[in-house]
Amino acid sequence: MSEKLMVKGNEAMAEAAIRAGCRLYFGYPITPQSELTEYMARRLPEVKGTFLQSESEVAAVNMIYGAASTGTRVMTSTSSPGFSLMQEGISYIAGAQLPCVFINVVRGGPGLGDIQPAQSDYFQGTKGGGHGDYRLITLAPSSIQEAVDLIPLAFELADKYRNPSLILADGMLGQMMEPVSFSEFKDLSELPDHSDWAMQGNEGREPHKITSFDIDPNKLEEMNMVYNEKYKEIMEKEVRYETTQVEDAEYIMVAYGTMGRILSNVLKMARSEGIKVGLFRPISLWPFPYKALNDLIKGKKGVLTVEMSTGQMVEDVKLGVNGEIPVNFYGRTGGVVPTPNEVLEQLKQMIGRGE
Amino acid sequence: MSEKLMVKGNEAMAEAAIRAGCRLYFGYPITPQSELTEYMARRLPEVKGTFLQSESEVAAVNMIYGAASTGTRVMTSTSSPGFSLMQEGISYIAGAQLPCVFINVVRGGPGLGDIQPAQSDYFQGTKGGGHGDYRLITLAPSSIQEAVDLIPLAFELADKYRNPSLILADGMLGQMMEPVSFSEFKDLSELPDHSDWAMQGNEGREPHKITSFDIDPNKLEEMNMVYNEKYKEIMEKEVRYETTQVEDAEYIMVAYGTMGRILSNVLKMARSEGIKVGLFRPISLWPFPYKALNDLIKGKKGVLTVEMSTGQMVEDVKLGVNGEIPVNFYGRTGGVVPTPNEVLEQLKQMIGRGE
Amino acid sequence: MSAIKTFKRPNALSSKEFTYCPGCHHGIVHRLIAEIIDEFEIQGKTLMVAPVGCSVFAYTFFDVDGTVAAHGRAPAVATGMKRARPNNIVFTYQGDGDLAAIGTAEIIHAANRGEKITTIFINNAIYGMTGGQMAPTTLLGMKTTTSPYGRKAENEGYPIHVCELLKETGGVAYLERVTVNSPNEVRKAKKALKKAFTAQIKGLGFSLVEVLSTCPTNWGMSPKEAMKWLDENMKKEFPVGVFVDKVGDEK
Amino acid sequence: MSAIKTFKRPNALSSKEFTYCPGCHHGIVHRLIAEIIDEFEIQGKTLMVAPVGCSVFAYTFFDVDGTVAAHGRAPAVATGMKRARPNNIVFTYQGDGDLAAIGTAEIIHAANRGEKITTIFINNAIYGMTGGQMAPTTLLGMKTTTSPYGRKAENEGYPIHVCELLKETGGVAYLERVTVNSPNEVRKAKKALKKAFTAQIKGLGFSLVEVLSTCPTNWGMSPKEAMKWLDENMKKEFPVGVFVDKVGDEK
Amino acid sequence: MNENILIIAGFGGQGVMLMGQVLATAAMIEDKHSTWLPSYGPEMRGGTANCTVVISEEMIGSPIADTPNSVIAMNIPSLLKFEEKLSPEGLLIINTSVVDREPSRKDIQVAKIDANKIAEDIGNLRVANMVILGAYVEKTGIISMESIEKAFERKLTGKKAKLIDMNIKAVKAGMKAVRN
Amino acid sequence: MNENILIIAGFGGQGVMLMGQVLATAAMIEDKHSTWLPSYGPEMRGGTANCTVVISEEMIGSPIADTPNSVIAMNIPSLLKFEEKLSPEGLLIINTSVVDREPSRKDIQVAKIDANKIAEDIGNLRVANMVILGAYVEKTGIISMESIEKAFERKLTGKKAKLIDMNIKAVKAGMKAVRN
Amino acid sequence: MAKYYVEIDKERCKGCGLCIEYCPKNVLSFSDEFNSKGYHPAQLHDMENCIGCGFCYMMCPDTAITVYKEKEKVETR
Amino acid sequence: MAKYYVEIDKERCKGCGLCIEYCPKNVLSFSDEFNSKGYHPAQLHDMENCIGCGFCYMMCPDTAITVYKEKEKVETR
Ligand SMILES: Cc1ncc(C[n+]2csc(CCOP(=O)(O)OP(=O)(O)O)c2C)c(N)n1
Ligand SMILES: Cc1ncc(C[n+]2csc(CCOP(=O)(O)OP(=O)(O)O)c2C)c(N)n1
Ligand code: SF4
Ligand code: SF4
Ligand code: SF4
Ligand code: SF4
Repeated sequence: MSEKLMVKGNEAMAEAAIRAGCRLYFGYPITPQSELTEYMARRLPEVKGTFLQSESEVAAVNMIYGAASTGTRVMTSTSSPGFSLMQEGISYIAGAQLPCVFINVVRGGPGLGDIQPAQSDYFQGTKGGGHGDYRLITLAPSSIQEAVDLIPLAFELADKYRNPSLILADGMLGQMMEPVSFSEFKDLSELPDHSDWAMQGNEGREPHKITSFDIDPNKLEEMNMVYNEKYKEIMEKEVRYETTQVEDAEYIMVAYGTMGRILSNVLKMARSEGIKVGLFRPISLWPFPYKALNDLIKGKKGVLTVEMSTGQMVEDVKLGVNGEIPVNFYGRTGGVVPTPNEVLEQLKQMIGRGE
Repeated sequence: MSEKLMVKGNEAMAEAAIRAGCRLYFGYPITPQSELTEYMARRLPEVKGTFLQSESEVAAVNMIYGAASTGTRVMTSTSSPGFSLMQEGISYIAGAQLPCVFINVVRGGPGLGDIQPAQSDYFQGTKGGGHGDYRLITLAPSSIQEAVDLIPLAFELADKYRNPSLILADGMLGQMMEPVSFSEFKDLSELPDHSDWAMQGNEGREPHKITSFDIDPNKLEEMNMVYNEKYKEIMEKEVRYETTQVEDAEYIMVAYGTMGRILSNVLKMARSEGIKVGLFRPISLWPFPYKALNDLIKGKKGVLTVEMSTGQMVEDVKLGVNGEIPVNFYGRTGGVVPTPNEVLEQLKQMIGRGE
Repeated sequence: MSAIKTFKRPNALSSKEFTYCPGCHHGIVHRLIAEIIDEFEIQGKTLMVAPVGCSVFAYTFFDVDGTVAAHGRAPAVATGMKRARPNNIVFTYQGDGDLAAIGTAEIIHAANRGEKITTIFINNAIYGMTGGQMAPTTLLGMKTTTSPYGRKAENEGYPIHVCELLKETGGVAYLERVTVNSPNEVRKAKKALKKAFTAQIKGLGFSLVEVLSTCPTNWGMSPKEAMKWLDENMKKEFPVGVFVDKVGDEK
Repeated sequence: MSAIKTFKRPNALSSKEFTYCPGCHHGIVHRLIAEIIDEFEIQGKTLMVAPVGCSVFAYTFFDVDGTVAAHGRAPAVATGMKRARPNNIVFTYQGDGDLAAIGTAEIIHAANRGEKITTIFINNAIYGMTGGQMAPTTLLGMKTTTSPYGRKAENEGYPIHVCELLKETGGVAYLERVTVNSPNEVRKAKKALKKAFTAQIKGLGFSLVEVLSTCPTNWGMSPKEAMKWLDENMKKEFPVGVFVDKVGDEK
Repeated sequence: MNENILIIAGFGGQGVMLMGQVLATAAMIEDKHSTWLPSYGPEMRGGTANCTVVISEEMIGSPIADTPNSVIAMNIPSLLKFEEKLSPEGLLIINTSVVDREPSRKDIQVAKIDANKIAEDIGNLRVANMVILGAYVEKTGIISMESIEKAFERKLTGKKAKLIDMNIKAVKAGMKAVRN
Repeated sequence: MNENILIIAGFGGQGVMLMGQVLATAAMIEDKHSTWLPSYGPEMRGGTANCTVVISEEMIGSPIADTPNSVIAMNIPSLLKFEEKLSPEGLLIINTSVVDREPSRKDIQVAKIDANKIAEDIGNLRVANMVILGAYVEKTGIISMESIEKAFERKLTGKKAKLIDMNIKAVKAGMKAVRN
Repeated sequence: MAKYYVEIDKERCKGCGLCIEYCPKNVLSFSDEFNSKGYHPAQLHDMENCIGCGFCYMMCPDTAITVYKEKEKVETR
Repeated sequence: MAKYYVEIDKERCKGCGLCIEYCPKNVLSFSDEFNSKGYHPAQLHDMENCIGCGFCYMMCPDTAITVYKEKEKVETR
């Protein structure tokens, strides 16, 4: 690990990707993630990598498709509207089973919206904003250090399952600075070369075909069953979450990413007032930790889900809680970030209502 | 109502839109919905309407944005990959509160997939495949006649709530023929002119501004709250569904669209074997009939959800059932349509398992 | 201009202060458009489509019905409007990232269809709003935040010439490249804009005026230096002039 | 061609039967590409990107590593491949709907960047796979399922001239429009394709060959009639010839 | 459910789609419920095309079925593909002018008809499909000739109207050919 | 939680962002937890910019806060916007060279400093921000001068390295100016 | 004994007739039999006059044609 | 008593200096005061020599300038 450095989230994520062995980046500028693109433009040539600014996000996602189909470690980053434009391409990438990493530094929506932090792209990331039965391995860091640590994992999971990964961040994580230490540079010779399936030239072997297409529905269903088996395995093995002071808690707060770290303040404030509350923070949004949450809430009095949206993850929380105890929701949206005080207020009200 | 005619689903939907007063269509060909586009190209000039084939689905959705912002009744249609390309534009349209109608004649996915019927775009339609907190009023017809009847409703709801509507069909509904009778032509002078908000020239009034944008997060949140109030009202007033033989049923089958009509065969077969089963068919997928379903399943033994996907609506079914009774799922995907016999088999197995 | 030699803010502009940086040419072009709307007396039926870019707020700067399109899609949005309401005057205002990068397909097809709309294209060789990234029009060797070592043809290709491309499409009625780098050039630019709007009013087809503009902030220069740099560098790469004129001269 | 005057199926083709209609030119062009891959002995390092269109299955017709891109995005996909593996030979194969409609931005920017890829562009003036809708290259007056009364410039604009557009971008190394309407034209077409691949092999930049082709099925003609129609109508609108040649002549 | 489920299959150019549409339309004219579902997509090109027609007294749930009770095979691939799906006692109609093979199943009824020849005698090879339709109608009695004629009037309009008589002739010839 | 929450606000060109980064970096050097969060977006242009710096002994949850316990106002709009947010007993530092107004609240401590003048005396108006940083450090004692110097060494590298001395001078001058 | 021989893959052939159309010696024609796709494939009816120009090969969209010199096949790469 | 008068909206002015740069008579200059955005707005320091050419108006990106003929404002549309 490197010494601690004060780094902007966007730049830290870019550096982490490079240290994870990513030497190829395609992307298009958009606030609040542009510093990531710009860092790559500066840094990649220094490490013999290739940076290319695409003409659009539609082009970017298809460049990713092309690069990933050669088995090369590759990534892109964008923010909400840009990620929407990538949906067709992402569906193709998932269907063609290509490993690659996406970063969505979410901003307020819908439409042009604004450029402030938000969590209103949860459905898009976890349920599939594109067409068809596919999933993205979706990881949500709550600090720059965690982002830097999750990025190599995102690449490894993408390779292991031949499935795209998504880092779901937000404008605050992208724009803020905090101390972070980086892992060492990955030895490029250790990267999987994927020569068993990738398009690298068929000298001395049968040609490799990369596709999400089969005109015969039975064959296409077989392809879907292959994805589905993967997804089942991922749901079993790759669930990640963090709990804080849940053991003696009567109430559980659930939040992810930036909201999750802010709730750690609320937790301290509430506990200092003697309120028995705990925090459940999903790190993998897909696969969502349904079972862990369900085990956790046994015997608790209620759940408060807090999001920077009008309520998206709360549906997964309800699926996890499965009607066993009340699930409440508090959210701000459009780029407004709930402050610890207002969330504490909500928590007290909910307890007051005896939920 | 016209005399019964034998019409292809795609063409029937187009004719229904024209009779509902739609004289403006922008779209891009894609199987299995191209006959809808082609019918519009043929028919609109006959009724002094305007047809334009756009250069892409991205262009199409933005042409819709422009036309709808003038308060003109307008629509487009596409199939899965094309609908994915429209996600950014749809998010803008929802944010700018523009009334218009989308038709997605769903095919097998993900990616290029195939061109056979599927229901694997449920999440994309109902949860928002685009970025931000927005919703589409999503209606799912199970027969050509129902499609023809739902299309005027889709336009009316879009106007009433200033929100885009989506008709979620599939390749079977688009390609098959069955007898259908059309309602009379709507008198164009009865269409709402939307002159109170639309862009029509500010002669003698303050300029109208149409936007999904506000750089100030507090103002953007206010805009979101306006949408949210609408959504609440829609969830209260616009829930639609159909039930068959549910009263004495011990088990409930849930399916929508094409799958719903196929289950009506299964229902007959099962009943003829003395199996007490009923059918719940959501017609509005958003707003989803959570409460109606929850009321319905009280005292039943189990639910079987059947979809032409690996399981998407089943999450809403579970949210509706809220853990009160077991929810089972059976699905085929990639363009494969479950036959009545195989579903009956599944039903029996589930009952056998005593769920 | 009105009979008496007097200069004042045109009515077609709202009272809002522009959000542009000091010396940015966006403001000059806004004023020219507004003057033409006044002179043609079309304020009451003009619809404007702003882009995503520094001019994203432009739909609030003009006192006409206005909207902001998704990044790059203004020509498609304008097409939808014009097809819905052929009697309105519809214009789009776009930057080089918006029009020449992500919006390439939309502008080419709108031009080729001869959509009866007018596009004002601000070419400042950079992405302004997002903080100075490379644009398709960025000059070779020019340093931007995404071409930090200077744009190289080998990696990033060549500056795109929008007028030269569009002149190859069938539907263009008026097409000119201008500058607003001096009072005299401002006058010429206004004449070009007038012809562009005339093309639409006469229903001749698609019209576009490209304005070479400064971005002092992201070029890292003073407004003065920026205009000098434009004179010495941009005009060489992007020669001003008329590319298509089906309007002819008014008497 | 090999010393002995003998003609047989090139090795670079897989054994799969083409899925094209009787008399469709797609098949002729496939064979020419395969012959060149054989002659240049690059089969082992060639990567092919098929489009969405009737040639969607093309990635299975060639015995090289292959994929199918999203509709219109083949140049972006090929860019991703070539940037990842500069030593491979990458070519895309696209129809006119794929390349000149939805894929307009991708082809223009790939050409402008001078991506070292080769694109084979099949211009049959119609959307074949989806059943005969209007293409951007559809001739004026031509009836298609989405221009049932004949294409009108007033509403649908003009046939797009891809080579004429692309010649205005900086990165093109070879650009030619050909036909395969007779044995002699087939020979010329092959020469053009050879030069296009040579441009890539020599690293000179982007290369594209446009082939005017028939779609007997959707034109509603016999293969013979279709070729006559192409001679008499398409060649007038789309003159064959070399637009850019930075390759020069081999000795 | 007493649904009549028919699959018609043949080469692209043999007019199998129109046969099915005429039948479904005729059923509608008799106020029956009917659906017509085509195979679709590029694979139709050259390859074989087929459509499924369901006719019933009640509302029709599934327009597809795993076990049709009638199959019309206009070419060999269609025979190979659909004979096995046919329900026991089901009706298989074969166009012997193109299909020079025997069906393998013994638990079904088979009707053979030299449709191309009959059509040529009538004077137009292209109505071979309607000859076979006639055979099907005769064998099943599912639809009246009158309704078929009405269906033609709806389907063949404008320039095609003059073809109606020839098509009716073909249907009748087909009926006659299998009458015994 | 004993978190120090500081908001620094001023015109775009006044270097408020760098001030915050130097402070947060210095805190990191002292193995404290710290976060720096800027206002961002086009509205910064011309308008006012601000950043929030949180320094704490414990892990920092929220990098934003509704009630900062210190505010540095480099111009009038910033004073108007942030004075009210300040917590009771909070510290307000005003750059009097630009802000010719009195704060309205009485329940806070106020430190005024003629930063531009002091900076000009040192020889460079552009270090006025560091003069004020000095005042803040002096008033709060939150960070040692040594850590500030180390922070400069990290932030001002390459061509900018030669500016380090001048910046240190400015900080010290600021400290002196508010010492009493 | 002819110097050239044209072999036509009946199953690949779709009966488009281009080879027949462009054969300078008119040695090709349609056969009466159907192939399994239902097409009448092309055939060489007049071997004697085939000059091995390869025009049929060049124009065949379905790579159904191979042209040989001499009776016995000459291996080519 | 001058024939022309240039009015500069201090709050709109961003001190870019283009009017000053292009004034053929050099009658414009920066004022020392700040406006609320922190800019030094332009001012007319030599009314006598203003010829009312409108160059400053034409070059002003922020529509901060109005040029009047005569002292009293002339109404224009
Ligand atoms: C889909 C999408 N991608 C990217 C962005 C971010 N973005 C906003 S403006 C812009 C480019 C602005 O540059 P230009 O068009 O040249 O206009 P300027 O700001 O220079 O006037 C970009 C990339 C966006 N808003 N939406
Ligand atoms: C995003 C998307 N839109 C539309 C389609 C449907 N589609 C498939 S091929 C095609 C056009 C084919 O025409 P062309 O590119 O000219 O190739 P051809 O079939 O004529 O060889 C279209 C519109 C698609 N597959 N994906
Ligand atoms: S950033 Fe550039 S283009 Fe944008 S307002 Fe400032 S000067 Fe103008
Ligand atoms: S439809 Fe046209 S382009 Fe497609 S295969 Fe048939 S003839 Fe060729
Ligand atoms: S050209 Fe080929 S496909 Fe056509 S008829 Fe001759 S052999 Fe058959
Ligand atoms: S040109 Fe306008 S903004 Fe610039 S200094 Fe002059 S008055 Fe101010």
